[in-house]
Formats: sequence, structure tokens, C-alpha cells
Amino acid sequence: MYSEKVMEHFSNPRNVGEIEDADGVGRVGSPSCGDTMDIYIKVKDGIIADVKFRTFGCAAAIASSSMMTEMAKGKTIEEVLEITRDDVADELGGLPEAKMHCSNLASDAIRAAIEDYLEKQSHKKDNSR
Amino acid sequence: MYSEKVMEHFSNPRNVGEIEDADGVGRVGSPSCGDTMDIYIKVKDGIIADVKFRTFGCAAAIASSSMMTEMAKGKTIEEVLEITRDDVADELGGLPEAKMHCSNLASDAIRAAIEDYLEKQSHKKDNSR
Amino acid sequence: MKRIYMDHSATTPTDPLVVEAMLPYFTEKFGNASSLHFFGQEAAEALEQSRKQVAYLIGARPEEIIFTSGGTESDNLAIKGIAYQNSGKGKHIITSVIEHPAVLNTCAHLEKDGFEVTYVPVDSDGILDVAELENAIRDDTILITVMHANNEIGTIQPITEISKISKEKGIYFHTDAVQSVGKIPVDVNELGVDLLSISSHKIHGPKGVGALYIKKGTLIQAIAHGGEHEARLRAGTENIPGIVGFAKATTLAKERLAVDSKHLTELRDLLIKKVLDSIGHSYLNGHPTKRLPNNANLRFSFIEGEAMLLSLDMKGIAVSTASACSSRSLEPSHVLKAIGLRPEDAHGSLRFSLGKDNTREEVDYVVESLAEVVRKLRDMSPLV
Amino acid sequence: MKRIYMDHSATTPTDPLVVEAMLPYFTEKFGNASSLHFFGQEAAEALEQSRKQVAYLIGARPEEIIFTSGGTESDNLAIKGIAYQNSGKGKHIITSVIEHPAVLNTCAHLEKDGFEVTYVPVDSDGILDVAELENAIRDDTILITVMHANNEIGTIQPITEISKISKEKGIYFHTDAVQSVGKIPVDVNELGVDLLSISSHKIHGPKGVGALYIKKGTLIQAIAHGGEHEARLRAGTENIPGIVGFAKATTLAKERLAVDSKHLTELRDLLIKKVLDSIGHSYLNGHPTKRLPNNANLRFSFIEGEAMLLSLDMKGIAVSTASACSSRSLEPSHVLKAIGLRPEDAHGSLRFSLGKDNTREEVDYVVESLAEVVRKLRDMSPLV
Ligand SMILES: Cc1ncc(COP(=O)(O)O)c(C=O)c1O
Ligand SMILES: Cc1ncc(COP(=O)(O)O)c(C=O)c1O
Repeated sequence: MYSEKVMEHFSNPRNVGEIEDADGVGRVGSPSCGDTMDIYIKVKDGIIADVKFRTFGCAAAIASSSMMTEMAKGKTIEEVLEITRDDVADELGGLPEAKMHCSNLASDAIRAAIEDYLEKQSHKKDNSR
Repeated sequence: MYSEKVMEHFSNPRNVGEIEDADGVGRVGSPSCGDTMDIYIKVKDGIIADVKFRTFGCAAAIASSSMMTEMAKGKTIEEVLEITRDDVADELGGLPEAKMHCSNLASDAIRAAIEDYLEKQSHKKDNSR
Repeated sequence: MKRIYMDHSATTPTDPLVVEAMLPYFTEKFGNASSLHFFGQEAAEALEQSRKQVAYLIGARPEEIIFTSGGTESDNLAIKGIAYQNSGKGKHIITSVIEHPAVLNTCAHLEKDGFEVTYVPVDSDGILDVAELENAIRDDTILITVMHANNEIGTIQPITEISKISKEKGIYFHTDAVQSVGKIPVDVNELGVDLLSISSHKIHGPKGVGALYIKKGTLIQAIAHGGEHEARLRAGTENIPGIVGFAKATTLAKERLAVDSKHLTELRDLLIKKVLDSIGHSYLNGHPTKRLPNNANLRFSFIEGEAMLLSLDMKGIAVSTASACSSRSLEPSHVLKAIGLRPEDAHGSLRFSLGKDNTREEVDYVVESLAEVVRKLRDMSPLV
Repeated sequence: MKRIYMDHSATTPTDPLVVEAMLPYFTEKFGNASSLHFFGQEAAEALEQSRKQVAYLIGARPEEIIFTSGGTESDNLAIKGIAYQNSGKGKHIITSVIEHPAVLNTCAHLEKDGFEVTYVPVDSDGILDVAELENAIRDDTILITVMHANNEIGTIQPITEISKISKEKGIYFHTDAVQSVGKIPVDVNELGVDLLSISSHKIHGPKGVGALYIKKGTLIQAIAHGGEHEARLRAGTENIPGIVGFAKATTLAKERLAVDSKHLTELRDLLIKKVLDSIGHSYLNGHPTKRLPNNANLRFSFIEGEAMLLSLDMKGIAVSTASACSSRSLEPSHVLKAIGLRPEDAHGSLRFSLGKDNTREEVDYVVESLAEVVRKLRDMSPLV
């Protein structure tokens, strides 16, 4: 049912955890729908220096989260924002039709984290003005 | 599907043939319905002295004809007329529901032969009057 | 007693290679193909692999194959599925007078449900009259269903001619290929059909499995409701061992088709020639050449079929009167009536359906035995 | 890898004795039961012998058993068969909210066809509310269909209580006993039902076979049309090897019931106790005692079922989330919703369904592995 890549990321997920002093945090999904992702990012010079996740969800959701963090790490914010919803699934060697929303969720989650970061940045600027 | 008795009478039918100078002949059924029986009887002192048949039909029809001739032979006309439609089937150890009409046909055939005989007798009486 | 089986149109022995292919799926690889774990995935893979094999046999794509419990269910699903899906467009169906009961009784059921059905006649050779079929088409005709080869007299119907018409008129076309598959080439694209029924047990596969080909893009309604198996068209836990066996049977059938059909044609022609030569008042029913390589339907005047059948059975020879299904009924075969036989002649017909393992020696023995049986029964017959 | 199968409610391995019983019917005794010759009669005898065996399992008479292609078809035949036969009397059907999709989707189909269906709720233990059912009865109610035991949470429903009511009111009563047969006593007379569905592959028989018990005198309509098989209620060449295997499985199930159910109950209780003791925030779904001896449906907060299932699978352990059929869908189980679970709790449930060959050692290994899996997934969860 799942590609080997999915199963590999599911069984050995990269970047699990929290970042205590994260620059941005994104939460998407809802437990009642069966999946929730929290993504934490640390940004340095416009680059995703560190990223961690916690996910409640199926194997595809966990693998998508893990893959997303790998894809994002070391990239610039602009580059990460260009990652489309399907890219995560493609990197994972495809996902079953019914699970495509997990790929979407992962890209939504990192976007939410970046938005959170950007908003905090603009607040900081506001505050420093 | 058929009892052993049916199969036995079907494979070794008794009294097959014609009686050249029969005292009575009965034909029932029709080829288009899938069975036709001719029964020939020879009557002596009110007793069925000889009986033969020819049958076009299924195994049950042939076995019923054979059994009927066996049951009739040596009996008085009155006794034979008392043989009911089911008696032939009973003697054969039963017939499948769909084949019960074969038993009926056999008793009808001998009845027809006897009627033919009785009619001829009454003609003879008429002529001798 | 040595037994000779010449009733392969009723059913066939399962090929030992088929049984071998099935065996692991009973006790070891026994998973439910819907399960996500190892056992389930193993079953799901076998299912999809089987789908490819069955599709390959008839030139279809795997996603065009729906597994069913047999030819009857395939016919029911095809006909009711199209009828109910398209009842808004029209309620007229065209079929032939010589279809299998699985088609005829499904049509009869639809008639009770407000559909109209036209039954197109066949000629005295048992071949459908295409002009009559074309005349029968109406604006509200939604489905044509005509069998590829007849199960009683083996006649092969002009499916490609019909599919040209059905395509022109935009009418769905289903064919029951239960008897033709494995005996003559069956390719859904060459035939040009939208739906096609197959049954496993007629091609040395296990009983209780079949398939319906549904051309991509053809929408039909499900008739069994439940889980989301088989593209939601056929609910019920998939019969994996049966399906694997069926698939193996299709692969074998494909491999063997050329050799088998040559062998069968030779035996059939030998049987027909010997019977017609050696037994008086005997006749062949159905077209002499447009017929399945394994079918010889023969008629013997003055005597009745069941009596012949059982007499042959006592000599170890298995044949059939009309189709197995109707052989318990008293009505003469609707197919033999349709080719114009008088009832008494229809009653006097026997179907010999050959299989790849039948031999010339068996044919010799069968003809000899038959001659004896016919003689004995004619001696008993008042019609001679 | 050593593999432990604890998904017996999805399907069971076919018993080797069952396979042995089937084997001759593939290659040697391969006849079509409708054929009049030796091969056919041999098949017909096997068919009737099998009917006796299946009837015996559930205390029915042979003529009350119709063979089908599985539990789904049995449910479809029972429900549609009664509905269409009695639509003149009324068009109201009562069922429960926790039925298998084979029942629920059949009812949904009938709703589209003009029938009305009332879905009676269950309590938080998963037991049907009989008073609610009684209240739901109307003058035009023609059928009650309530499952004997639930396939997800194993709860056993008050069938005899319901049948008292149905008899009083003169309403037909069908029960889906697919999960209960072979695990608890199932006797049609004690249960007082008019129709009862069974499936072979749930009791160590082959897939693709089932039966419907139809109480003598109960008229139903056929849903598959074709030949005159199975009292004209189920057209299609009978799957003799499958039916013979099914019959053998019923005989074994009957012989083993007492021993098996004791063994299963012990294992089940051990599994439940060990899990609840050793894993925090874990709970049992469904009634603690009114449940199948082999079912433990367990809930683990903060984590999702499929992830648990696949993690266990990597350790060689096969279990299921909800029923196999719905495990590919994203919706949480309708059964777990019906007992009042929040969606996230429903999503975090696993079904362990034990079989006669499972051992205490396997239970130990499963609980250990489960604890590890739950820990790992909770470490990843944002909800903890
Ligand atoms: C032409 C034809 N269609 C359909 C069927 C029914 O197939 P099955 O026996 O697999 O239900 C048969 C065989 O009986 C057949 O010969
Ligand atoms: C309660 C219940 N009813 C019906 C079915 C369907 O049975 P089958 O898989 O034989 O079609 C199942 C099994 O999936 C079941 O658990």
C-alpha cells in the first residue's frame, strides 16, 4: 500500500520533537479528523536552520511530516514556500489517493510555521520602531 | 436422482415389444411433450395374460412402463383398474417430483388399453346380437 | 469403470496446476485483501496480479476487470448494472432468443421492473439475425446483450458486426463469453464490446469465480451492497484462492489456445462424422463451422435425450441434454426450439462438449456405445 | 520473521482438514451438480451432504439452507429478498447503527428505492437498546435486521429478546451471525430468527462461500437470476469444493466450540488485563463480558490506529483498526462513534481478534510490542 520510502520515514522519522525557543510554530489539522501536526522552526539568515515536528496521525501523516522537515532543512524561506502540496508526496515515492491530504497537511504545516515566524518578525519590527 | 429400482427397470425393461393380435391397445402422451407410450394387452378369462409396451421417453417413462406391465401381468382387469397413478411410482421406490407424470402416464396407458379391449368386446357383443 | 467426460460445457476439471497455484492461499497466504498488515497486503498483491492475468487473456486493462462469483453473477451485474444506471435514458433492452438463463431470466426480471426487452431470433443454423437486431433498435434502447458462443449448440455469434451497430447508435453492448473464452480468441477490443462475462470453472479454473470486463468509462450500478471491494461494484471479501486459481487458468488457456482448439476441432469433426456415418436418422444441430471447436450437438430421431444420456452414463460416458441447467426441466430446450426443431426432435438431442484431455480412442468408444444405445432405445420406441 | 495473526475477525486461515476435504472436488469429483450423469450426481450428493452439515451447525433443516458466495451476499439476499417480497405489506425496516456495511449499505440502497429504515442506537457498551427498537416498530414494519455479534467490538446483541418482539408483531427477523458462528452457540430455534447469515472464511473455511438460513415457509425474492439452483433463490453453478470446505469447517467449528471458546476467552482476558495494566491511558471498547470470546477492541489516547497497526506489523503482528473493510477509509468507525467515542479516540482504537492457534506466549509478545509502539508514537504526538 505504501512506498518503501514512506515506510522508511514512518519507522525512522527524522526531526521528531520540539524546539523550545522556536522562531515559528505551525499547527494544522485537528485530532477529530485523525491528524494534527505541530512544526517548529528555527530561522537563521533567512534559512531554516532547524526544524522539528510532532504528529498525531497515520503512517502517511508521520512520513509526510518527516519528509517535509528534511526537505525544508537548510533551505531559504523562499525556497520552502515554493514547495507545493504534491512535492512531499512525490519525494515519498507517491501516496495512496486517500492519503494525499497528508502531503498537503505537511506543506500547510511548514507554511503555517513560516507565517508565524514572519508575523513575529513583523511584530518585532513594529515593537522596535 | 433416480432410485435403484428405476435404474434397474430402465436398463432391463420387462415386456418390451408389440403383441401382434392384441386384444387391446392404449396410446398416451405425445412425442412433442417428450413421451409417448403404447401398451398392448392380451386378455384371457378377464385376466391380463400378456402385456407389452413401447415407449418414447425419459428413463422414468421407460421404467414406469416396464413396472406397469409387471404389475398388470396375471391380474384381473378389475385389479389392474384399481392401480392408482401413484402406485407405479411407489413400486419403483419413488420418482422425482418432476417425473411423477411418467407414473401417471403408465397407469393411463394400461387403462387406455383396457378401455380399448372393453370397447372391442362390446362391439363383438353388439355384432353377435 | 473407466469414465469418459464429454460435458466440458457444463463444467471442467480444475487443472492440477491451478490447484497448485491456489493451495498457498488457503493456509499460509490467507489474508483478507482489505487488511493493511502483511497478510492483507500479500493477499492484495495476489488479487492485483490475478487481475492483470485475467485482463491479459481478453486484451483488457487490469482496472477494467471486476471479479465476481461466476458467470451468472457477471451477467446479472452487467445487465442490471447498465439497466439501472441508464433507466433515465431509456428502458429498452435487446437480446437474443438463445441466451443462457443467466441472461434471459435477468431480462425477465427487468421486464417485471418496467423495462422492455426485445428477443431477436436466430436462423435455423443458430446464428443471430443481425438485420432483425438492427430493426429492433429504438430511441430508448440502452443495452444490447448477445452471447459470444451458445452453450448448447456452440454457435458463434456475429459480435463484431453487432458492436459496429451498437457503437454507431451509442448503445451499450454486453456479451456473455462464458463458453467462448479459452476455446476461440476473445479480445474485447477486436470484439468491440463494452462489457463481457467470463466464468472460471468453464476453463479448468475453480468454481465460484468469474469476472466482468467493464470498458473504462462505462458507468454501471452495483447490485451487491456492502464493503468497498472491487471498485465498489462488488461487495464481499475477495475469494483470493479462487481468484488466483482463475487467473492461473486464464494464463494456461491463453498459452494452450492454439494447440487445444486444433485438437478439439479435430476430435469434434471426427465425432460428428462418425456419428452421422454410423447412426441412421442422426443430425447435427447448429451451424457446421461457425461453432465452438469443442461442441457437437447431435439429434437422433424417435428417441429421447435423457434416456440416451443415462444409458451412456451406464457405459461411463458423461454428456448432456441441452444445458446442464435446464436438463431437469421437462420443457424442450429453448435454443433448439429457436432453431426451428420440432419438440420431439429437440427432446432427442444430445450435447457432446469435448475437453483437451479427450482422445480419438475415446471418441471411437463413445460412437460405438452411442450406436448401441440408440439401437436399444429405438427398439423400444413406438415412433420408429 | 515470526508472524502473529490476531485479525481473525477479518478472515481466518483455512484449516488443513478443510483443504483436504475440498481437494478431491477440484480435479476428480469435479462435476456440475445440475448434471444428470455420474459426475454430476457425485457433485449433487456432496452438495446435499454439505447442506446437512451446515444446517446441523445452527440447528436448522437442510432445506432451510441456501448457499451463497459469502456473508455479504447472504445479507443482501436476506434483506432485499424480504423487502421486495413484502413491499406490498409495508416498506419500513428496522436495523441497528452498528451493523456491518453489508447490512447498512443494503439498507441505504433500499432507502433510495422507496423503503424507510430506522437505525436503532446502542448504549456506550455497544449493546442495542431493545426498548428503542420496540418503539420504532410501525404498522408497516416488515423486517428487523440486527447482527448477532458485532465485528468491531465483539458485543453480543439481545437477539432472543428481539425475536420475542418480532414474533409477537409478526415481523420478519434477520440476524447477521457472521462473527458469532463458531465462537458462541448459534441455534436458529433458540435465537428465534427467520433468517440468519453465515460466512465460511470467518470459521476456518474457504473464502467465497456463505449461507443464508431461511426458516421454512418464509418467502423471499431471488436477487440473482439465472438457472434453477438453490431452490431458485441463488442462480449460478454451485461452488462444490468451496461448499464442501465450508461444510467441513462448520463440522469442525461445532466439535471445537467448547474448547475453543474457553481458550479464546482466557487469552482475550489475559490480553485485556495485561494491556490495561501495563499501558497508561488505555481502555477497552465495548461491553466487558457480553462480547465474543475472541475480541478485544482497545483504545489508546493521543495516537492514531493505523500508525499503531503498521508499527505492530513491522514487528510481525497483524491486527486491525475497526473492521478490515473500513480500514482504508478516513472516517472513524461508525461503531465506535455509535458507542459515544470522540473521533480522536475512535481513531486511536485497535481490534485484536484471536484465533484458536494463538498462545499465551504470543499474547505476552504482543503486549510488550504494543507497549513499545504506543510509547514511540506518543513520543511523537503533539497531544500528549
Ligand atoms: C453461456 C453461459 N453463460 C453463463 C453461465 C453461467 O456461469 P456460472 O455457472 O459460472 O454461473 C454459463 C454456464 O452455466 C454459460 O454456459
Ligand atoms: C458481521 C459481518 N457481516 C458480514 C460480513 C461479510 O462477509 P463476507 O466477507 O463473507 O462477504 C462480515 C465480514 O467482513 C462481517 O464481519
